Amino acid sequence: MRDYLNWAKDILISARGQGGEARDGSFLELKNVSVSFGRLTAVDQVNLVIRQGDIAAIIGPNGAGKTTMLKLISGLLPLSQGEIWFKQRRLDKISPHHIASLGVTQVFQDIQLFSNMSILENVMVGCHVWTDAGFLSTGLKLPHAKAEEKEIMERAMSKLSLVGLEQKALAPPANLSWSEQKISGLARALAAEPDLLLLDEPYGGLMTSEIEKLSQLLLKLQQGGITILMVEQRTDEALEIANQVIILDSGAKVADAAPSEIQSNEHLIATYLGGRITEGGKLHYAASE
Amino acid sequence: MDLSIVLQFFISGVNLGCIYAALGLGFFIIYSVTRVLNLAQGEFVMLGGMLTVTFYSMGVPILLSTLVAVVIAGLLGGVLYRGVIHPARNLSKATQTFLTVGFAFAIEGIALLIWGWEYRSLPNFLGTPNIHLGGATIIGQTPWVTGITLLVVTGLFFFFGHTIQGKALRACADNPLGAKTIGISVERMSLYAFILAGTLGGIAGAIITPLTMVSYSIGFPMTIKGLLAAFVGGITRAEGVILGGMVLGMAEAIAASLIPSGYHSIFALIILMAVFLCQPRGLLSSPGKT
Amino acid sequence: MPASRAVEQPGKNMKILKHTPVPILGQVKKTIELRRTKVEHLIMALVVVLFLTMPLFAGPYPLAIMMDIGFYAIVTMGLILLMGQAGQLSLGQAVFFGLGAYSSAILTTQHHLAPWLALMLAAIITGSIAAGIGRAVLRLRGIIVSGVTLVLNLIFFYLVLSLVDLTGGANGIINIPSLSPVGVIPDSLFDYYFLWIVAFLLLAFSLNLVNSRTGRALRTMNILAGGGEETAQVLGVNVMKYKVQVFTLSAVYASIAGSIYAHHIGCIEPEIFGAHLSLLVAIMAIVGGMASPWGAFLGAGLLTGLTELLGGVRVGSG
Amino acid sequence: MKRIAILLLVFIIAIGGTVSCASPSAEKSYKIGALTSQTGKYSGLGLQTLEGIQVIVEDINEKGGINGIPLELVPCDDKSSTTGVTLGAKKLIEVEKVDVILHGSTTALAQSTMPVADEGKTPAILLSGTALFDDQLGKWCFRPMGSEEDYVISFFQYLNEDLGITRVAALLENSGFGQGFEFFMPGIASKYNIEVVMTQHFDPTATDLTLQMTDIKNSNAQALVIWGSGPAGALAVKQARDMGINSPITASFAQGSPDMVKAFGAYYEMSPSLIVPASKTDIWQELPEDDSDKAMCQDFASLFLEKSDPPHPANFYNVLGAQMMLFVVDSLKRAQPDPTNVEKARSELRDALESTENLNLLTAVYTLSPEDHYGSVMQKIMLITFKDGGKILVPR
Repeated sequence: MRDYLNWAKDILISARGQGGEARDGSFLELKNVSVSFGRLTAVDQVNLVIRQGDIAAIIGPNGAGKTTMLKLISGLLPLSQGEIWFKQRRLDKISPHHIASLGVTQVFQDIQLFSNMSILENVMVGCHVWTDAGFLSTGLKLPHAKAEEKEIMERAMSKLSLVGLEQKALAPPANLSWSEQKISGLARALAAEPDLLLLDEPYGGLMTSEIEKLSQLLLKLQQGGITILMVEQRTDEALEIANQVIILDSGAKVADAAPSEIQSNEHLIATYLGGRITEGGKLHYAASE
Repeated sequence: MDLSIVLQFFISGVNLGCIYAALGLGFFIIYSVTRVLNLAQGEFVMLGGMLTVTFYSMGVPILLSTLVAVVIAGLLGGVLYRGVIHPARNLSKATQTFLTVGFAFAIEGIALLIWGWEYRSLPNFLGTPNIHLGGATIIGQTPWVTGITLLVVTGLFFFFGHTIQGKALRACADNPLGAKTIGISVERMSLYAFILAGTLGGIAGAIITPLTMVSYSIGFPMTIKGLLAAFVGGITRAEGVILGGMVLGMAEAIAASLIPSGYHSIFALIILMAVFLCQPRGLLSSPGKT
Repeated sequence: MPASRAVEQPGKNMKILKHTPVPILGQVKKTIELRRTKVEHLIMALVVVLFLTMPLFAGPYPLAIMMDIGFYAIVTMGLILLMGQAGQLSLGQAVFFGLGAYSSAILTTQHHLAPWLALMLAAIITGSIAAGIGRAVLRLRGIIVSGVTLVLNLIFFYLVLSLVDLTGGANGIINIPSLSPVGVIPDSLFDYYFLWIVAFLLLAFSLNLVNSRTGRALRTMNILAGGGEETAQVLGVNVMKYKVQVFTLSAVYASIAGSIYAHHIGCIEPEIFGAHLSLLVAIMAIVGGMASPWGAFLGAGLLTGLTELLGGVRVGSG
Repeated sequence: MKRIAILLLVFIIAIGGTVSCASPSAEKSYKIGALTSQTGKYSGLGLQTLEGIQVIVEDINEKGGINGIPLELVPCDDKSSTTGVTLGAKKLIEVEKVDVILHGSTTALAQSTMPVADEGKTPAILLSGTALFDDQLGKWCFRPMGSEEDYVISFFQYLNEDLGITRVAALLENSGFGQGFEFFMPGIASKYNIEVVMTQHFDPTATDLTLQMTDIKNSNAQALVIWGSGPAGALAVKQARDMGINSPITASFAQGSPDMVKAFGAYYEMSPSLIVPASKTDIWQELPEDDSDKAMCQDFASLFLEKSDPPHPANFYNVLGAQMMLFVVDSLKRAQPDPTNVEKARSELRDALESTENLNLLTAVYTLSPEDHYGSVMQKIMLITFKDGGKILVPR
């Protein structure tokens, strides 16, 4: 049974992999994406390509539409216009859980651990995507469900140990520090075995030592083949590990380049990286269309 | 269709609508301040009616009987809060909601002991005569029901809009945490909400008794009707509840005049169902506050 | 600013994230096991055995109380899965109890099916209806769900009253055959065992469910107790599907209880569709505790048993 | 979880405990189980029935019991629910060891009594409004309570023969009560050459019937038949008069109950005054001197007035309750079973009940047989109307 599971998972993963090796090299592609809430345009005609294996960071002032971008990709918000393609599958027409099953997992800024479950159970929820036991087989404890449950438990513990939280497995989320909560949120997302990880401000609220640890972890994930798209206010940390930096302002893409290029552009540094964000937060109203 | 039927349908619809709105408003006040569904609301209605009948039969003038009954019902609202909800304030809202059911059972039991099972009635207020209008009839008490409901609604809007206590209640409803930080005692406001809801229930009971009769057991059906009005209109806004009551009343009236006899109640309920499915949060409701 | 430390050749090092056994795993498993201790299993086994041997020392009246508790417990157990696990407030369980009872009654009295078959068909019918209702109703959230289910409850009540040809109207249906095979053991004894074995089987089913992939998925959407639908969705949980499924499951529980009830009592009337039954079951779930399916037995036992022990005979004079 | 399991354990032991504690009383008496609705929807009906039963039991005991053996009344609440009926009946049979069960509530609940009585081999007397299931009473159940058919006949006979009416509108309650009436109505109406031009329904909890009334007013009906079991039926009478419907109205005995008369007496007396069926006891003063039942009804009326607490005249359900008890008393007198052997006593009582012959009671004369557990031979239904705050026989 176990063999069967592994075999099925291999097929699943290889199926994903094939999609990833697209001819044009695009892994995630946003084509002319816009979204507006009433008269407010939160994302304005953004084109974007993320390559497989990269760490991409979206930076920009408050209200630039960064978080909205992530929610568009993970399917939590509907597009007003444009297309999103992931491994040659169109994402903007399908529901969030379906997107998750294609290998895209998001970690929210406030993590949102399920407080009615232990940390381990939280991470086990992450394994939901690649398992399939339904009501009948779990309720009757059929061999398939039993094998799966064992696999889930092992996998979840393995993810927890990857992030170094295996000792806290049975603690309720409320007993964990903020950084531990963030890390367990990451472990939960990893349990879904994602190809693309969407992180919303992973460094938010962390102390210096914790930031370094997290950076190491993210790099390790990258080495393991996971593509990361993060949204970050703390530009220094983001630039340090990213291969690709996208600057977003008032919903529009301002720059999209390697960190070294961004760092050599004085205008960008002055406007977005030096903390002198004078126009940040100003809302952009679309002209009546 | 006959003009008299249309006219009668309108009169009945407004009348029923006012009754349901009056029943629903009590839910609105308590729910918006405390997020508890007071499933004992119908018992206040029953008490309002029963007490009015009792005092009236003792020879007290009708309006004075009504007044005393309403005051007692209001005080009982306070008792419900102090005795049941307040001690359980740390439990979940669902649990508190179901505690009100226990209170309702207790009130019903006590009412059975005091008054027995008999139905009682009241004459129309001040003996108002029936009005015949082109084949349709306005039953004497109906103008009172409509009028007093309107008066209560106006009073409520004035209370919420123009008095300190009313504004404080509204603040609690909108943002309990914020209200606390500016020094409003949420507990006190919850108490006021229950007293107000009890009073409203009492008024509703007193004004509908000449139309419907009253017995110890009418509380639960009244609760259900009021709950429906509140849900349909959107329990978070007073205007919503009134509209909900009207929709419910009109739906029943339409059903009674158009649908084959026997399927009236179903038809009215199916209209409600449609409203729910199209407007999940009720016809009128502030977003994000379900 | 330091240069990027990003690796140049992505995706070549899959080994890094490969699943490796964790030494602490065994210990964690043990701790989880400890939470369900042997003593506890023993007590549970004792409870089961006691329930099953009760007919040996108790007369029909206490057994009748136990029957009532059993019916309520099964319905409440479904509601605990729906309300306690998935966080959907339903005030319409009586609809499905009634559907089960009436389907069974109609299938056996008008179409002369065997009670066994009727019970199963009733569960399927009720489940299908519940799935349809769930799809429409569960798009809504929070307390509104309880409002809609309450309206549904009333609709079904009046529907049953009105469809006289099918349901017998207010008089209900009588002469519903018993589940018991004729003459083997007394009907009421058979019903008792049947009901309680079903109850315990459903309990086992529920307990398995709660501690599994499905149970966790349900808890992720419990916005009443620390769940979050968006989070659940980005983790791949098909929230709507699970809501509808658990709604259906709770309906099937109620339907099974309803069917057994109809075959046991032998006659049914529309009052079993009454909203007060839905309310009572919800109270039982809350009193018993919504975290565990065991709460259903506790809630049903406390409410039914105590009212019966305290009230009952000699209310009036005499 | 552990806590729950332990609580459950304690609970089971508690139930087991009550079983061993419950011992049948040793004293020699006939135990009468009165299973009525004391709480819930039908409590009005149940409590009135119980009152009637109590008065007779008290009276018999004061007169020295039946052949020296006193009656012991065991009231039990069925909570107006089918589960309550089943539990209550089992409790009465098993724990209280009663000799007979009198069930006083509504039709659907009476049905739930039947399988329990059969299984417990205990005779049960059912008070229920409908004759729809008379052929399914089984071996142990009796229903000597009359049928809606008799009321339908009395209404239509009166409307046709006395008033010469040919077109009638019916306003029936949406319940088992109304359903039974509707079942018999078409056949009987055509028998009396009456056309039912309109049949409307109302909910037992309805508060506004003006729309139904508008329809009825616009129809060409010459009279209105209202059949309801509770206040909605009385409200219907009030609203019909409010709406200016001035045709004759006949309504059910429930609309003639004292609380309804007290509330709506003024409307009832509006010309033409409301007509309702009643038992002879209700208006025994009005009975002609040559009526053979006059003495019996007068005796019962004064007995009830004396024993009831607070004293009040017997109403329809009081009479039915008392009649159930009198029916049992007659059989007990004939069978004289030994109260110490419950099982034998039950079976002997059952046989005696079944062989009741020409028993003249308050609402009918009864002759039962193994095939007929209903047995009403002649319904003594009187039509009454309201005048000057009192009830009078309908002038015919």
